[in-house]
Amino acid sequence: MARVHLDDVTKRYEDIVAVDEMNLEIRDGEFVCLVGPSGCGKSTTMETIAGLTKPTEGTVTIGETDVTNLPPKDRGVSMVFQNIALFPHMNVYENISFGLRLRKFDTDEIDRRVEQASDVVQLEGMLDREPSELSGGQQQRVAIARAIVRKPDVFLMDEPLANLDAKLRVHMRTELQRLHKQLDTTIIYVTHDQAEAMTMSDRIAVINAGELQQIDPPLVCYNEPKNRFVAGFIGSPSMNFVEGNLTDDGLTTDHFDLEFDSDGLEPIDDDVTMGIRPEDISLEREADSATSTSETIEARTDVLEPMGDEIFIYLSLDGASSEMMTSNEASTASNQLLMSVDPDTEVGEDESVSVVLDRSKVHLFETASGEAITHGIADLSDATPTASVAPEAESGGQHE
Amino acid sequence: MARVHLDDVTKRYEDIVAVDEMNLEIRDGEFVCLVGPSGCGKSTTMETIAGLTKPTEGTVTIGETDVTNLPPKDRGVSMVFQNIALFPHMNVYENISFGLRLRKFDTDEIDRRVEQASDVVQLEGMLDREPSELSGGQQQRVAIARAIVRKPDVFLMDEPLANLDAKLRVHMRTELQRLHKQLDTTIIYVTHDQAEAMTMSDRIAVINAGELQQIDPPLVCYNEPKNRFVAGFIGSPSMNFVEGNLTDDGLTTDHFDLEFDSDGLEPIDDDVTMGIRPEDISLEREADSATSTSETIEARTDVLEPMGDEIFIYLSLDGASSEMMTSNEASTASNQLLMSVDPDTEVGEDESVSVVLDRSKVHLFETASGEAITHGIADLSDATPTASVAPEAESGGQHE
Amino acid sequence: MENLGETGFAYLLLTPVMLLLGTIALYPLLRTFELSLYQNVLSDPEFVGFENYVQLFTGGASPRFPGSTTFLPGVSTSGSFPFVHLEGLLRSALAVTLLFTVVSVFFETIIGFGQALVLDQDFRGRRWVRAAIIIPWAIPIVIQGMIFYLMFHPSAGFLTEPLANWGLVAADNTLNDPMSSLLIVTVADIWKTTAFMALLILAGLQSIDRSLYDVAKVAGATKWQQFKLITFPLVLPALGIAVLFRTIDAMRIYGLIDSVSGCTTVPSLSCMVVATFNTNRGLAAAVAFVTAGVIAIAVLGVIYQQYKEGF
Amino acid sequence: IYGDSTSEDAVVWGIDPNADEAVGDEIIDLLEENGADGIDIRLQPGDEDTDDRRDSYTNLLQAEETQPDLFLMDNGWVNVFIQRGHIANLSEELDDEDLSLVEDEYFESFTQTARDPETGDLYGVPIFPDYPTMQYRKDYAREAGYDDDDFEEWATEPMTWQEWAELTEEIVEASDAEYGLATQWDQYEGTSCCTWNEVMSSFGGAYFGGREDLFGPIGERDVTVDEPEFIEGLQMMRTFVADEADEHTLEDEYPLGLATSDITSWTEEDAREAILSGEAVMQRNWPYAINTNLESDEGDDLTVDDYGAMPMPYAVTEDEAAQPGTGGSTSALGGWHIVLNPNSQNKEEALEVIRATMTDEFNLGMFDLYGWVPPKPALFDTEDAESVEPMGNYMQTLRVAGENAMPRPVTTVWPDQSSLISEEVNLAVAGDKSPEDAAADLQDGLEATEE
Amino acid sequence: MGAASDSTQTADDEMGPLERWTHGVVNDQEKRNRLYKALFYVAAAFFLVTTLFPFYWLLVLALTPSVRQADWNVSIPLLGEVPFPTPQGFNVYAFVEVFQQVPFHLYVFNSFVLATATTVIVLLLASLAGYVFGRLEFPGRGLMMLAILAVSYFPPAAFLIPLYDAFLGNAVYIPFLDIELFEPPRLVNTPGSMIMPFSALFLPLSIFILTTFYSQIPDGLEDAARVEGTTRLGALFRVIMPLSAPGVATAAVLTFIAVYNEYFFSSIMALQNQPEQWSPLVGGILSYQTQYTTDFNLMAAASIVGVLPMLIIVVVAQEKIVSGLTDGALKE
Ligand SMILES: Nc1ncnc2c1ncn2[C@@H]1O[C@H](COP(=O)(O)OP(=O)(O)OP(=O)(O)O)[C@@H](O)[C@H]1O
Ligand SMILES: Nc1ncnc2c1ncn2[C@@H]1O[C@H](COP(=O)(O)OP(=O)(O)OP(=O)(O)O)[C@@H](O)[C@H]1O
Ligand SMILES: [Mg+2]
Ligand SMILES: [Mg+2]
Repeated sequence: MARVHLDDVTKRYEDIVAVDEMNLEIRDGEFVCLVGPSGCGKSTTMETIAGLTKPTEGTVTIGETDVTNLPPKDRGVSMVFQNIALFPHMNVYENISFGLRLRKFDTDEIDRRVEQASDVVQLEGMLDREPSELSGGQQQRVAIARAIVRKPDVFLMDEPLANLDAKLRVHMRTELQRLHKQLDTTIIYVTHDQAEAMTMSDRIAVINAGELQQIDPPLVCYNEPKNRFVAGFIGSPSMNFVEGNLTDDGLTTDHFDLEFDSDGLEPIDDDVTMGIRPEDISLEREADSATSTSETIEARTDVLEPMGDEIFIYLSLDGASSEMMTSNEASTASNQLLMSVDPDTEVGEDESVSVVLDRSKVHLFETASGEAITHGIADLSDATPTASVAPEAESGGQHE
Repeated sequence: MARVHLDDVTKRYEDIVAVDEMNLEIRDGEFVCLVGPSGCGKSTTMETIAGLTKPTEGTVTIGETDVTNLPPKDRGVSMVFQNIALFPHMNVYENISFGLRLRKFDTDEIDRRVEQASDVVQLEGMLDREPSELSGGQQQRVAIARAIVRKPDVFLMDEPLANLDAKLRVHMRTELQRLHKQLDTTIIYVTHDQAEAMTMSDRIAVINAGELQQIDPPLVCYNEPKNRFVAGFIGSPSMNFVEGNLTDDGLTTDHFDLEFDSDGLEPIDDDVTMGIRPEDISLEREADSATSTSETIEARTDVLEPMGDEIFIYLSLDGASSEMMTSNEASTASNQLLMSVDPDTEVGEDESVSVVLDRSKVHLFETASGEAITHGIADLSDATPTASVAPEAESGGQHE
Repeated sequence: MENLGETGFAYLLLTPVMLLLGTIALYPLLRTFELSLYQNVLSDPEFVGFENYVQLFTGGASPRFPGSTTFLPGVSTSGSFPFVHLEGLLRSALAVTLLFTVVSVFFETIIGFGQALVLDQDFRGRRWVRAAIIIPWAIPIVIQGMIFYLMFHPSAGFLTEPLANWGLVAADNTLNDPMSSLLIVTVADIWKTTAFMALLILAGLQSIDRSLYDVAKVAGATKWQQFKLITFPLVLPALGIAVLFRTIDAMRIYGLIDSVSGCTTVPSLSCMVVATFNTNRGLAAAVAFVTAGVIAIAVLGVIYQQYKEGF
Repeated sequence: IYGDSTSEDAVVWGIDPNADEAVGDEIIDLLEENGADGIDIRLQPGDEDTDDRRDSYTNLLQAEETQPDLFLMDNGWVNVFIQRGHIANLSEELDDEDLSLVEDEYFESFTQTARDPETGDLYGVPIFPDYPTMQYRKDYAREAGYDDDDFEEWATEPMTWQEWAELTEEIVEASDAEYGLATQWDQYEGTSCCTWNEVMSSFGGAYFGGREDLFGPIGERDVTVDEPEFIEGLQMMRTFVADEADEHTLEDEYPLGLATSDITSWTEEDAREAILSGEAVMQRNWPYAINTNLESDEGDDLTVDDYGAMPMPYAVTEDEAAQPGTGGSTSALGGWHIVLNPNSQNKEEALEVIRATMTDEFNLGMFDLYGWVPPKPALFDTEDAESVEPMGNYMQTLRVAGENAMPRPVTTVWPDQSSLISEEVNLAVAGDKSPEDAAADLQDGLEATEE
Repeated sequence: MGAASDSTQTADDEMGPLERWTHGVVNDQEKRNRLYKALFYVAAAFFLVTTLFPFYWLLVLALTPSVRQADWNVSIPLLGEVPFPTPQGFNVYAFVEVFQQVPFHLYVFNSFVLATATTVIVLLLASLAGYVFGRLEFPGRGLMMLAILAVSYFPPAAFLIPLYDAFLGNAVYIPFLDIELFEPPRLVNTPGSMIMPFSALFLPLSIFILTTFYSQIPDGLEDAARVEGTTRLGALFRVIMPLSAPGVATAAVLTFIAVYNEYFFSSIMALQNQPEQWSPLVGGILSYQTQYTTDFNLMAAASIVGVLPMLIIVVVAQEKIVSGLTDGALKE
């Protein structure tokens, strides 16, 4: 029930800038996920909002009040801490009811609320256990219950579900969403789980090295990442990147070319990086004719990783299967592509395959700055694709 | 480099049985993931192997030695703890090198190994920070580095990647796999991340309420779950379950029937539950003719959840969109199905659709015991499917 | 109140402490310091500046100390090695105080640590053992003094003879013999105040996060290594406090000496303060300040250690 | 909670704890019988250690406490309290009648210690003078063949130390006694003011060159400690204590081991009990010890027949004495006065109590009860005193002792000097230091205090 | 050394018994555990004997009617006469007599009031200071800690006279200037005149103890409490203090006992050794020692009686406070 606004917030620890001139406007009732690499400043941002850390510079506003100098208790926020931080000297009931008891709720109300909250997190019957007698996930659930029991204006949740199993996590997600709707609270949520960020949030804020990269609805971040960092960070497995040069006729890389009309694009120079998500690459033979497929690219399959509901295929563009190749690493090397296919697709390891890209899903970024140039080249192309591929170039391509 | 064998291990805390007659045989050099709901006894199992907890009953064998009464230090194991537990009075370097210093490695060797390990977890340049100056993810990485630096026979890792972002997690997975190959160690790994379990492990051990449910290679667990618990637990989003009755001609549910020859099946009674994964349901109009599709089922789309690389569609079988419907909950209600489709599929909310199931992916379980009866009814059916559906039955179906 | 900022908040919280210490400690100390600049305070006060201090260090004050005691040991230089000789060490308040402090604090630390380790274990009857180990600390000094005084009392005691046979104490006039008395006082002090150490160290031990031991065990630490690498460094702050305050306390020893043997036999610094109090109040005040100075120097090391640990 | 103390109206008298324990109730009775009836009198025992008692009285009076109303004060301290204005001027408080009684009837020299030296005003009324004697076990002496005739002679004729030592040795050998002499030789005031002072004087020695200079002026008198007579006295005492002869003992003149070496940590009560229990033949002690030992039902249930007293032995006569006014049998002059708290809320009653203490009946009664020697020469010499049981039997000895009393040299620096003296003297006798060194060190130390 | 007996004979043939035993200890976990156990019990027993022996001696003294005549030797076969005190007689009457002479209950009451009040004040103030020094960063921190510590450098006598003067009701002057500040009320013979100096003098120790312990509580817990709605002070009393229970209890016990045993100030501030003047228990005991210096059995009996309340506190309260609260300590 309150807008949260960070205005030019910077937090510096001696030599480290944990948060760097962050401007973040979170609307009343919004559900925003903060994502970003480990150590990028998410927790610090949360602490700044909660009032646990005074920003070195900048102001924090909650609702209409400048709370920069207000103590946490007067900010109307509740928080789930990344490190859980249960009070070891209180049992589960006391932990959950702590905030209510501070506010002198009457016992019946406290009991009712604690019961409700412990139902939500499925901790019934554990109310009189000590924290040391709980499993990791159970502890985390207590922490969540402690936060939700108070029904504040703003929820801050720092990886609240990290220790829960998939099933429970799904359940908790649902409950949090339900809570969000019921209470109409503003929720700021840190997660490393892409699915969580995608399904729960109204908007995702991507942070890198203390700087806000993009804040947009999940699908916008997914489909129209503002820069290469966001593109690579959102989506799992990660987007494939191939470096190349922009010509008037399209893109040239060491291993293949893409033709399109680059007139409308205005990169600072010709060095561009192409990005394509694994699911936007398909085997030529299975390609959906409806989508605007690109030129055919010849490659060899390297490792196959069956995931149950899909299979990851690691493609080597130069035909060489890199020594000591480990699956998840593939997408980071410039001469390799990762694609995902249906689980029943019949393909073996070390086979020659022809693949095509979905031209509407091809992203281009300035190599130097990482800024996005365009998302989708389908509309740029003047004609249907013609095969003009340069398969199996020598080795090369080790640009970094 | 050592086999780990739990023989009838039980661990009881006062009134709670944390581990219940666990028999677990982990082969030399194997990578096994323990998965299971929060509080099911995974951490306790790990502690029993490490020697931090004496089993109430049963024996633990590592290599050829009965280690039940051996102290942890003589078991040749190293462990990443779920609660991280860094030494607060040591900086990162000292934390990582702790085990080596105990063993009086010489300084050069220690330096070399610490550098190597900190490279693996990407902590370069943070070696002289204090734990309190690290972010949650950074702390976890220190904990991992502390474990891997020692190169023991058996690695125990209790949710080592829970606090890491997707990208780093992928990286760490790779590194752990590389380590596994290089050192040929036995790794026992607790995770809540399905992708982790699926991609990394040789076998997955599914635990529920202290009891081992199934231990098998990932795809076996995924495709041939031993019981309804495993079926529901493995895979995200979870498998859909619909209760019904087994007749001679197949399966009858409140909303649809499936025809097949049930002669060969031997359930204890006629109450069976059908299970089908979201990705094994497809729109009739898009169904791949190659797969053996089932009878058509009429349904209404309810909520659509675009995930970027796929869309989750919540189907309501009885046409009623349940009030306060929240997406992730759908798959648990018997009158609803969750399906996943390609992101470019054109389908709106609240539309009538016809869907088909992949008969080869239909699972049947005894409702009472949850035991699996069969996986795939394609081979059982005597003929090609004929539509004999009972679409839009009244309401009903609220069996639980 | 909380938006004062860290510094303002800190000073606000310290106000009551500072008020109390200001009135009850600082004010009297200033008055006493003033006193130390006078002589003949009781009969006919005369401002003499730092004369009292000068006399302390030049030996001029010794006649006003009880008996033959002095502040500094006598120093003589002679040809034989080591060329500088200290004389009358056991007559010197400074030397006796330092000697007593070093020996008693050393043994108290060692034994106290041992006791704390024992008490940190879980075993049946622990509460009784704990009570037994702590109870000497609960003994008033006058009783403690009496216990040891009577052990060596010529007519009531039983220890003089056997200990004299071992050459530990003088056989005759034991409690008037400086060496024997110092030994007895030291042992009595160790007996009593070891509990102080044990209690503080025990508290430190109990505050250690038990999961750290799990980590250490799996990392391969033996019991000794767990102690050296986890237990010891983590109780070090508590141990430091204990040693710091024991050192300070030991350097102010008075009551025990007074009740076991007497200030002329075992002349500690505090003894000199009390002994000159009713005769030479200015000198007493000066000795008090010098004592504080000596203590400040003596605990520098410990303070530095604590400072590094982050106080 | 302690607001309304019931003892507010009572007259409280701060008194010696041993006396209180032994005869506290009787003292009150005695006071009441002699004019203080109707007054609620309470005795408040102080520390046994007189120095501590003095310190606590100093605090009380400095704090202007209203109680105790009366104090029993050592003649050695009264002067200090007078100087500080801490005690009431009885010349103003008492009637002329009472004042002249003090003037006329009391031992004047003793009363003098209760007067302001400058104005001559009276601040305390003497309760009892105290003269130590050498007390001995007649029963043991009889075993050595001595009889009442001998005892009678000993009672008034001082012996030389040599004679006395031989005699004592003889008795020890003839009896169950373990050793001959019990005395006080701890490091405390009693050794410097009294026990050693007596021995030193009997050897013709003095701290500050004879009687004249006892009370100063400080700095203008000689310190006469490093002198042959002083050293010889120490050597004699050392000989008594030593087990074996060495260069510091005078084994040719005096027997070795006549005293127990324990005396180096003994004070009055230790010695008293030693003779009571039959360990020792002789003890040097104050008169109270006679009374207490004879009344005691502990130890060897002693009677007058078993217990004698003699004046302190001596080494040289007054004529031979090196320091003027010393030599011959010497008893340290002790004694106590009663003084009034100027802040007392019950002054009238308190003065009544003082008056009661001035009655002959009280003086004799206390002599009887506890051996407090009457402060009036008239009582001292009368039949009345001699008829008191058991103390009357020792009157002759006490008189001799009183005639040979030696005051302690109390000046403002005496406390410093006292502890120095007792330490050196104790160490010398205990054998921890040679008498020569002790005397030399003491000479230096005392000179430094005299500056 | 019977531990060696169950090791197999063949392998151990060349080794001496000690070597064999060491070998066993080094290699056999069970034996090692047994060794630890044994060492542990030896240590515990040693500590017990050494701490308790003086009390035994006290008891012997109290029960022996005539200490002076006692013979402390006992004969032990082989060793002959060994000096070891045993009660010579059994005079329980000493304990009765002690009570007849001194109103112990009043003294004990005084001591409890003084000790409790001081402990409460000290814990409160030291908690504030400990929080500030342990958990806040601010300029002047080190210096102020040193200043507080410096208070404890001075012999108590250095404080005595000015305080005594002031508590007598004499005017307080600015040092060196002779300017009269005000005239305080007369506090001698009241609890205030003792509690105030005790609090000031015992404060530094508690501040340092609590600083140490408070600084070790993870920030996260305080953060959690603050977000939940406490002020920083609220977090101090609700979270930090309970979590530092061992330290707080230790500070409390040390302060309480120190006050209970204090005599230097109380003997001056309670002008006479009377329970009505708030003289503490030590005063009561001391009145035995100082008044009747040779009644050893009475002295000993008085001491035992005086120690008993402490013993009860130590046994009951100590256990309750320290281990009762340590359940909350940072054990996982
Ligand atoms: N010390 C203890 N005392 C009592 N019960 C305990 C204790 N430790 C664990 N338990 C209980 O034992 C069960 C198993 O705990 P365990 O920590 O093994 O779970 P887990 O599988 O690791 O769960 P999670 O995924 O949440 O970490 C839980 O129900 C837990 O509450
Ligand atoms: N007290 C501190 N002192 C110094 N540096 C700190 C401190 N706290 C955090 N940092 C640093 O600030 C940066 C941001 O930390 P923060 O905890 O906000 O990261 P995060 O985004 O939450 O990371 P994670 O996902 O790993 O939890 C990190 O590099 C961290 O090392
Ligand atoms: Mg974080
Ligand atoms: Mg766990």
